[in-house]
Amino acid sequence: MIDIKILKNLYKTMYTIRTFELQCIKLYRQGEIRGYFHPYLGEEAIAAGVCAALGGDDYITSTHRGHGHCIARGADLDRMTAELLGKKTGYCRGLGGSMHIADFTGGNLGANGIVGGGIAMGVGAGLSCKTQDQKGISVIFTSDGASNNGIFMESLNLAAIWKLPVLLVIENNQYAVSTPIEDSTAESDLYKRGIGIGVDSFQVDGNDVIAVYSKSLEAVKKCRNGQGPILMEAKTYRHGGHHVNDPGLYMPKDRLEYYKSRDPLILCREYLTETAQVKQDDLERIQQEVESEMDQAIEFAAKSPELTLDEFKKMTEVY
Amino acid sequence: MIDIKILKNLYKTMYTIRTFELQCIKLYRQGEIRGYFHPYLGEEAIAAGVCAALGGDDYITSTHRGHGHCIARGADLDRMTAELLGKKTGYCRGLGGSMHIADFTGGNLGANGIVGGGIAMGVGAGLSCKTQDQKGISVIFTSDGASNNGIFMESLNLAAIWKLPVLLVIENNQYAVSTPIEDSTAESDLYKRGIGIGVDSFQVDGNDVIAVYSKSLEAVKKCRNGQGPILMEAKTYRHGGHHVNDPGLYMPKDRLEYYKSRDPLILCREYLTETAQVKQDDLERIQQEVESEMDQAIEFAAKSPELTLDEFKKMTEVY
Amino acid sequence: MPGQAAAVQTAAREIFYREALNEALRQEMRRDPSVFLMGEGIAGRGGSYKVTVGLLDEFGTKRVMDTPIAEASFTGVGIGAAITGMRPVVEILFVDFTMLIMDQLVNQAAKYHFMSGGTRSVPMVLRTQGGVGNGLAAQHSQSLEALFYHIPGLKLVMPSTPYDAKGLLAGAIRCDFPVVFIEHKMLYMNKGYVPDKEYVIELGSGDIKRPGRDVTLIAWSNMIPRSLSAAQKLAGEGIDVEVVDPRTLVPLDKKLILESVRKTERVVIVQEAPRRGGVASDIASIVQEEAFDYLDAPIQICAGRNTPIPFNLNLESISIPQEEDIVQAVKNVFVS
Amino acid sequence: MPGQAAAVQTAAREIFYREALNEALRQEMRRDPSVFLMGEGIAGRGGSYKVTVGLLDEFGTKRVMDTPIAEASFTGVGIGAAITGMRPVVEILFVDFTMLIMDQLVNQAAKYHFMSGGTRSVPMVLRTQGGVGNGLAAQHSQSLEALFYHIPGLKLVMPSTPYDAKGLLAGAIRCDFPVVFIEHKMLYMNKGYVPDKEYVIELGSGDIKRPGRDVTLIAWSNMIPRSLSAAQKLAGEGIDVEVVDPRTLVPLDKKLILESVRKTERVVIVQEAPRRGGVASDIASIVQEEAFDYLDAPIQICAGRNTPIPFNLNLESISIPQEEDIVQAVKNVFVS
Ligand SMILES: Cc1ncc(C[n+]2csc(CCOP(=O)(O)OP(=O)(O)O)c2C)c(N)n1
Ligand SMILES: Cc1ncc(C[n+]2csc(CCOP(=O)(O)OP(=O)(O)O)c2C)c(N)n1
Ligand SMILES: [Mg+2]
Ligand SMILES: [Mg+2]
Repeated sequence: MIDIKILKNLYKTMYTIRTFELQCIKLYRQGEIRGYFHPYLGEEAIAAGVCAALGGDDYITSTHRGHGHCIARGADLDRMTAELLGKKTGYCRGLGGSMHIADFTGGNLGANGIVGGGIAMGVGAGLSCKTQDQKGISVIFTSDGASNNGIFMESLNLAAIWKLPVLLVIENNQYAVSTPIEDSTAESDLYKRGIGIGVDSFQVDGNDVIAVYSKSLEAVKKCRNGQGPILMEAKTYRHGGHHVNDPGLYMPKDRLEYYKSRDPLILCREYLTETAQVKQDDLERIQQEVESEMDQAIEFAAKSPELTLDEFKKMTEVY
Repeated sequence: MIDIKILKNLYKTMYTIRTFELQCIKLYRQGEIRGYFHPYLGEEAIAAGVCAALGGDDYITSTHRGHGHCIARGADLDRMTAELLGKKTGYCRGLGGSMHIADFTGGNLGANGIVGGGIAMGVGAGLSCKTQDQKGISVIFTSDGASNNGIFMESLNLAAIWKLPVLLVIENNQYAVSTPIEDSTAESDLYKRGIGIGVDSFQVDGNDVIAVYSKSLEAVKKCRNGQGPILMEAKTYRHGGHHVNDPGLYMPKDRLEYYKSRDPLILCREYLTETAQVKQDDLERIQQEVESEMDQAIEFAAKSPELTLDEFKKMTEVY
Repeated sequence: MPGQAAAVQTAAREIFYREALNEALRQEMRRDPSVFLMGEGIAGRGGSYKVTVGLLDEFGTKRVMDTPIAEASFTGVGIGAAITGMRPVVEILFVDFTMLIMDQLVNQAAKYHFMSGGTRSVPMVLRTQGGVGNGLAAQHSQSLEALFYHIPGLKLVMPSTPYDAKGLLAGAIRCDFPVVFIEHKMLYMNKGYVPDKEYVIELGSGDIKRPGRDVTLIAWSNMIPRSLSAAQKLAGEGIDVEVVDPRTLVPLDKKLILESVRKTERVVIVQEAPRRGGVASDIASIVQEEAFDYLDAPIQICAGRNTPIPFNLNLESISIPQEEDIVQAVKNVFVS
Repeated sequence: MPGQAAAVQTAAREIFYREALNEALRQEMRRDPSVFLMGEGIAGRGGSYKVTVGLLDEFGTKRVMDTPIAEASFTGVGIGAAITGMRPVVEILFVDFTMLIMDQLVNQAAKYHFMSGGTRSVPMVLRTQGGVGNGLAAQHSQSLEALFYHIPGLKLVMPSTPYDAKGLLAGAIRCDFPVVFIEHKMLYMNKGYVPDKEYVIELGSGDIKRPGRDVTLIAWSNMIPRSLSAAQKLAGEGIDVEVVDPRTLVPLDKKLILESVRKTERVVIVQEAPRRGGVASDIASIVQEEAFDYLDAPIQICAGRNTPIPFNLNLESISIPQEEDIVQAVKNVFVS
């Protein structure tokens, strides 16, 4: 049985991601946030479960759907929100935005606007860990869509031949924008791709944070013991369209309903209250904490200045 | 039992490749042929066996080690030799050379200087066959080294989801220049990569032309029946260094000896004389035929003119 | 000259740039059964910018194909299909992602005709979309035409109006060589006159978007509407700007450009892409080489900054030429 | 100025360009344990052009790594390693193959510092090799520097001599930004003076390879030796050519170039790459913009043809500037 503090933290992380996304979507609709915004709604269990198994020396690389990973690695909501608003106090001083958010304190090397763009980079972080005898491992978050891009197999093969401490996580939400996985693969169990090149590979229920966490613990341990790389496919489903402006009408209603009934937050709450005997009150306290943190973050971000033209010029002189 | 005429032709094709390579290597050493030259020596059974299973409407794409494929698709030695000598009468008017030789009469869309460069193109030819209701299929020759490049898995996946009439042949000679396959893969049975993405995949002894031919017949039939794509891994070994100027000293002597003892021409000759009861004389007649054809080709090529500057300018105006 | 015809008839049928592209695709697909489309989300969804809407219904899944996120390979598939008798129009969602297909474009498509001794060519159109707009940040805002421009064997088209978009896309599809066709994300919703009927603009013919006497302003893609506004403003200040739109950068209508330069004797080139190593520099180098004695002042290049594009909207807008920058650049050629 | 120092001491220790590169790698690997090498066949085999010979023995497999043929991913690995504290020197066998890594270079490495708000950078060197030589044909003979030149965030170095090769490679390795370092296949066996001792040439400093009064000739990489021969020939005909080698194209030593131009008032730029959209055009655009009033004649660009490189040796050689073409180009600036 998992420690109760850990369980609560898993819930808190997921609730934070949920809250952050919902609040920021509001800001987006108000025109405060611009550009692309790909919500992590419905997939929270993956980032939360995987990152709970990590330590402070570990690296992650993230995707275009990266807010969840960033939060799960302990990012400061103030600076995240500020980044989404394009402010100087943001993680990237407002130059990156949602698709490029990075948080080096959390070992988060960044979201990526290129599907599959962070995979090789993550293998490189794993190489640093191994050859510089750093203590960490490298976790690469990636997606079903990215697994069809050449860089996926290339990179995993490099990690395999060099036996790097790398955990590659496919967030298989079964869609690339509107293209269902059945149209982009002939074998939709994506972990099998790892087996074909000699990588220890498995699948997990990506809506079940307890399962993700437990499997991640094992995988991370193996990576630390030099038994990496490992490929983990987490099956899940988006709670809506591809990005904020996509109504996602192509998603069959019944499947969406099914997955919403298996909302990772609901499943976790059930587990916490029923199996782990956590009190409803405790959970509500967590939720309130998160909500007020988020309110503060929005205030902080709104009040923050933008990078000035002079500062911008100074920073970019070097190019 | 395979028809005796086919058997003899298999031998003839292999002997032609062998002869062409040996004669052209001489020309290379005399300084008549320049640029890169990657001999197909030791791998003749693959091109010969696969192409014997093809028909006139079929396409192939080839590699940097492409003379064998070109010959096995029935290319004219005159024009091949002329191309290697950079002459106007060559298949590419002397502009392509060894690494870019193409022969459209033989459905050969070309050798390629980029490792893996012809794979996607070959899938495209397969797409033409399917959507234009052409009768052909597309055979892609590729290599162990290319299978580590992203384009390999990307392309095979496309062929798989679109169910294209594509036969992808990996010529696994266990080296990429000096890098042994053990250093570039964690799973050196490369056909398993196909299984991971839902492609019908198998391995064959690439030095046994009878085996290659038989397996190819089946695979080609499946492709024609809409059961493609198919991945065939043919294991083999080079008879020398990577290119003409590479002594290949890194190749362990005993392994090289082993593979030379299994020289595809020797194995085939044994099969022909012992199992198929072909007379030694018949084989010798074939060899003489080939040799005189090659002598003529060299003469033709040597006598041929080069493209003039004016012709060159005229052709390239369009760029 | 089609551009002038267009100007006359602006009162007539006006449609969006994206609709004009759609019409061109439909026109060519009806005409020639070997034309087909490939790309991400272009079939049922009709494409991220709605350019391919309705084509699946008319032409079916064999001719309007959705692809996985596998840009390099599906571009290569297009090349192979083109060599074997088809006319693919391959869509890459953002020009930024063409960086994934450079080997296929540069080493395969561009060189195929040449390497095969002129025997076969690759009649493929690579449709893509670029430029700055709405905070899409560094990996979704680039203007990368200079990279294609430099590669012998590629044609390069960048239409600025709905009229040109339709005619040039048809021209690109009929071209026997690989064409990189770059649309601009901020132009899709621009409206303009487009004839209902079939027409084709041949690659290599530029267009005078605004005749003028005092200075030749060369621009393309989304810098055309911006330059036209600047020209209007300058007209109020007594400077009569001739706005030349090459429309296709390869082949480049040098004749049109040089004629204008010989008339005005002053040149401004406006480019959204970063200044360093852009197409503007090359056009400048041609003009100074071929019309040196006509030039009264140095050619002014008004271009994007040498930085990636920032997410922040204010900084984004100062990263590329705005109307006032263009006005200033034009004034500069009269100062020196 | 190191180039002049070099000229004085040519009698001293002479080594090959490829050996000079090897010395730089060894020097930097000894100095800084975070420097490591990756590439195809660079370890045991010592690289296709023997640049990395002996380094495996001294530094072991952790620091001299052979890779599969997986250019995009191992470049990405280099980027990730660079961000997390290492200094990778990644080798791509031919610049032609960099087309496979453009996404990693352009969208990741070049933009990382910027997109992270200046927080982290990518101190990686991408060593590669380009240019025409010995019939390697269209996919192994390109000069693609213009593509990197245009991308903000990349540095670009193209040494022409053994002396520069050593100093600049050391400078590139110490640079905190991604550097594309392009060697030339025909220079590896050139010999020249190279000090035994450690030295570093900072990126951004050009070099006068031959002082002269009459005309400024700007060239780089393998066009330097060829231009120097041409200059010598021209000296016999009374034309005193100043040969300026920027050595690094980004950053570009504009000051050195403009000083020379203001002195000679005539400019020839020699480039092996195709004429259209090359770096020469950009340098010309800068010169005409910043030294317009000094120019007595149009800037002459002597460049490669706008075609892929043919296999046939005679056609290969007419595809890029030869000594006589350079001589002619210089004479042209005195005619008009
Ligand atoms: C290389 C590349 N191609 C296309 C895109 C456009 N795009 C952005 S997200 C997306 C779908 C991604 O699907 P998937 O990889 O499964 O991730 P998900 O959005 O489902 O999390 C696409 C096609 C891109 N950003 N990068
Ligand atoms: C993309 C690319 N990378 C590197 C090379 C240089 N190169 C030419 S052949 C070769 C080895 C190829 O090995 P393999 O793919 O197994 O084919 P083989 O030579 O064994 O037939 C290499 C690395 C290339 N031509 N293209
Ligand atoms: Mg998905
Ligand atoms: Mg091999």
